[in-house]
Amino acid sequence: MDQLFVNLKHSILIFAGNFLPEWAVILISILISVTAIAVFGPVTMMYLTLLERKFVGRIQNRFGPNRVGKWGLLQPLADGVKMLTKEDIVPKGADHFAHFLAPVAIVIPALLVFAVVPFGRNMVAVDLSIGILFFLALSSTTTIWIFVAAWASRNKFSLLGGLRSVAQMVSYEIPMVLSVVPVLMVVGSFSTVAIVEAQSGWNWFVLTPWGLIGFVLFFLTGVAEVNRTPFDLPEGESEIVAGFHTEYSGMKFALFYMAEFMNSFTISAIVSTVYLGGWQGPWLPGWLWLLIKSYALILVMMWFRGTLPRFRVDQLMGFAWKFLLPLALLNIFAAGVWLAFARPVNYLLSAIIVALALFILYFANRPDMPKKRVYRYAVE
Amino acid sequence: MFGFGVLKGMLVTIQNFFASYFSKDHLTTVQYPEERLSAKERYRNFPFLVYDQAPEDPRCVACDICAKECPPKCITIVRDSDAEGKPLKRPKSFDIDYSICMNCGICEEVCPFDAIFMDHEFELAEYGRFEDLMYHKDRLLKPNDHFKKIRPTDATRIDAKLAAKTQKPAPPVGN
Amino acid sequence: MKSLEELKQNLESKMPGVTSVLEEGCLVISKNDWLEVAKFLKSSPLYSFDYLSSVTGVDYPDRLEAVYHLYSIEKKIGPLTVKVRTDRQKGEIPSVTPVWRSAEFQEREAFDLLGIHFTGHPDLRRILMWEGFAFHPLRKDYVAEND
Amino acid sequence: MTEENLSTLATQTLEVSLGPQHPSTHGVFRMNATLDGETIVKLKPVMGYLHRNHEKLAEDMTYLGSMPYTDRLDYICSMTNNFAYALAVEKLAGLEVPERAEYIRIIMAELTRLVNHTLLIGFLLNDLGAFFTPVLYAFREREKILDLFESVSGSRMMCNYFRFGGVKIDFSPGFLEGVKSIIQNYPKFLDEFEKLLSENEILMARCQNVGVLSKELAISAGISGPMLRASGVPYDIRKVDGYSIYNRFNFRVPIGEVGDVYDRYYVRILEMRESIKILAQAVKEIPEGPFISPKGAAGAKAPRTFKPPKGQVYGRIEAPKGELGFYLVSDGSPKPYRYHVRPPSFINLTILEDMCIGNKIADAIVTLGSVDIVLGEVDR
Repeated sequence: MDQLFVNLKHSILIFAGNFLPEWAVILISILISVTAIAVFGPVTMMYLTLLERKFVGRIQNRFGPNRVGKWGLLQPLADGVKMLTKEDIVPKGADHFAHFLAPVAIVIPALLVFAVVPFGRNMVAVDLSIGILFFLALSSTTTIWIFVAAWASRNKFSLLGGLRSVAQMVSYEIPMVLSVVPVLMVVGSFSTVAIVEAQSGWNWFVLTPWGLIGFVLFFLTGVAEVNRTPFDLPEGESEIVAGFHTEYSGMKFALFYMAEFMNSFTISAIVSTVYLGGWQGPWLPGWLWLLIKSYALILVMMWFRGTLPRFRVDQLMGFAWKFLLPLALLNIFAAGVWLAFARPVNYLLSAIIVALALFILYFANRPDMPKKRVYRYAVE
Repeated sequence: MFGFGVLKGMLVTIQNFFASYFSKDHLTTVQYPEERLSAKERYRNFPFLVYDQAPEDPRCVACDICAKECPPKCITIVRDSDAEGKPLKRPKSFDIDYSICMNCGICEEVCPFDAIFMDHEFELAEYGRFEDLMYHKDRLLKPNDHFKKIRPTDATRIDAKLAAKTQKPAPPVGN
Repeated sequence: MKSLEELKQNLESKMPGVTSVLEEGCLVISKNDWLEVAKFLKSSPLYSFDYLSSVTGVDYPDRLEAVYHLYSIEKKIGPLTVKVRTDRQKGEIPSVTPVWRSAEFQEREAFDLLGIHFTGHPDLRRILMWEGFAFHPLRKDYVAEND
Repeated sequence: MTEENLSTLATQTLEVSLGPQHPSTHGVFRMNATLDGETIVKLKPVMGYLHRNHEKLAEDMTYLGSMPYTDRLDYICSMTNNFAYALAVEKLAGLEVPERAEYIRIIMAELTRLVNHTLLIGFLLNDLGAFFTPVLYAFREREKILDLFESVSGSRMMCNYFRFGGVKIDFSPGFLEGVKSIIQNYPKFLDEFEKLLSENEILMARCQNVGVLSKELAISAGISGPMLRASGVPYDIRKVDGYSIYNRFNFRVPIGEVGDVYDRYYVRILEMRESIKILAQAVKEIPEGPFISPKGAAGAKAPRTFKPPKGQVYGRIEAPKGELGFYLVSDGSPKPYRYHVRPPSFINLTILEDMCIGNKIADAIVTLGSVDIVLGEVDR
């Protein structure tokens, strides 16, 4: 079961091999991987939208969509048709080329990152030796296209949204990179496959003290990278109408929507690869383990969406620079200590360092934390 | 800054998530066309005219009080008159413009002859706003047992009152 | 309310030039010394009417009238109704927005719907109707054009 | 960059109209904001989009004819609008109200206060960015109360239930049990709501010290209701005027200190708990007896014959949004000569600009949410 898809592809290649030349077989193998991702990407996106609407619906004590198809399963198709047939309005003063380019260009990094995700044992599209670097570099390009979209649609609200997204991405990029550094130090290689192999047999990185903090950091900054609640300022619906994609409708809006959901899937897949041991796991096949872990993380993102209000711009920045960044640096130090000492002592030492770091940062940020208040009643 | 308050809040939402599968109070959606909520007895939607035996002689005597008292002025009545032009105690035409009526129930209150009541019918979508929603007398008239079906307590009280009135001889006013 | 008459005496004793008339429970003040009376009512330690609850414009056949309802929060004194009258054509009443900030929107509404010009109001514009509307709809002689 | 050479940068302010079509202006309301980056420099509220000239209509109708129109003033609390209008006309005409009717009115008014405050907090969280979850919890609880209103008055929101001298009709069977179950279950819901919101750090950070309103400015600007009490002024018209039979109930008046958005939010939660106390006492002590005085019943049966004596009256009550007053001038005819409504949310907007200047655009939306305006009442 574990190597199901690998054997499938292998048999196809053998079958194609006996009547096609060598180079054609290689081409077909690449094509199979590419079509697998090109199909898997949008399908996950469609069914993530449905999962989100059903999950948040149930949180709010109501059914999610259940009219189209048995439990609303055909709802994504209906949304797709709606998006295709909706009129695609371009504002008069907009810069037509940039307005058209932004949604198209934002989907490219979202799809490219799938190449690096190790879905199962030797089921990774391209085993890059710089996998994580590739992922981090691509995920920071989305900022450019969000700003291009905001600038091109010549609308004050989207301009505000675009500027917010630039500020947010810049200040969350650094803690994100720094929170992955401990794993790279321990594993010694950027390749995602190597990272997962290093976590074989239950010593997932999340079970180490520095790994826990690194996991929380990487996940939070990942949520900020994807502009989801509580960091969804670029498209703050209640403040700036719909942020950078105010002036988009029809298929262009669907592309933004697709990019957001594919990014949130890849972020959770990479987080589970780096910290939760990728396809490592007892009994079930590898690729199933990765799907379970990343869907669990996506459900946490949706759980955030159903509960938390939004940050304000300055609080968002303050949280990144004054809390996440120093914590990430201290976490690297803790990982270093963990590496330097022998087995039982290093867990203790790095745990102490991490606890100390949290303690210091908590009290350092104490002044601008909101205080609880006591209310009194009027005396007649 | 992320303290326990946020986690407590998330605990509440996840509890609601699981509660929605078990307790009825946590999943209050009614699937409208398939399941329907039963209308409460005093629910009032648009008015309708009541007739006892035949639609030709409704209880309404065209006294025009409800038309005068209606705040948005959406009732227009024309009194009927027999062959040689003597006015009769019967409306020739009784129009209520459902697109203006705000179902406030004042016509039901002020009607001295218990002729007009508020209905429970709410699926009244039409294509034309002006001609289709202007209800004429024929569409307004409904039998008394429809009134008994939707509002039993008021119906019994009014029927008793009317029955008592018919026992003692009706005042000799021309009819 | 202690009593209106006593307030009237207090008023006349403090400000000799003021002529005020008591009319079915309201204090009628002439419009040119209404601003001083307002300042007195707010600042006097005896009454300290610091809460202007409502300003209403009323259109009578022979005059336009602005009715003020004043309360005192510290002394929990009940409504003092003050009426200020002006003629219907060129209705001018000194605005009390500098004394009580709550009059700002309500005076703008009285101007918008009844056409009472409040001199000294920081920003006297129409508040409910659109700028180009040339009539004052709440006047008795206003006939709505059936557009 | 010290202050001086900052000024060499020629910055331009952005004129944004948070216009009538905006997701969180609680109706058709517009704020012309001049922004310097994200902070607000100038903010001019523009209203009148929903102006129906309710006061001109009332001059052409009998006194009872305007009662259904008062439902449409503040369309969330129709019962308290009726209450204020009925009180004013009873004062004008000198009508007596029987005991049972007084208790019915108190129960309806306090139930409406619960509906209004719950809904407001839900929509305030919507402005903060929580994706509809608090609003839907609020709607779930509000439905129970609206079902009670429908079973008594015939309509959920447009109740038209009060008459001069009492109420239109007595309780329907099973109404008191419904109120008792509300009294029993509502505190549990409020605890759940507080657990979700009150200690939520993001909400505290977003709401504390935002839109601060000083005590003196609140009094001079004629602010009334929870906004006034949140600024520390112990002024509740139910206690000050003691209208109807509020003196028989013991309940406390919560006050805040700072007068910011968080105080307004928390004062409303405490007020709801006090309303439940009043409901409990009212349901226990409600006597049997007539629900309308004979004179009032005759007036309701034939509104044309109801002619209050010549004169004028100003009646006010503590509506959930603040002091709702009616100024009526009667010339002895069945139609009022002048009918003026003193709307709390219209006057509470006077100092919206003072509270928003210097804050961010997100705070302006939250401050507007905490002022609790309903456009039906603002524009009349």
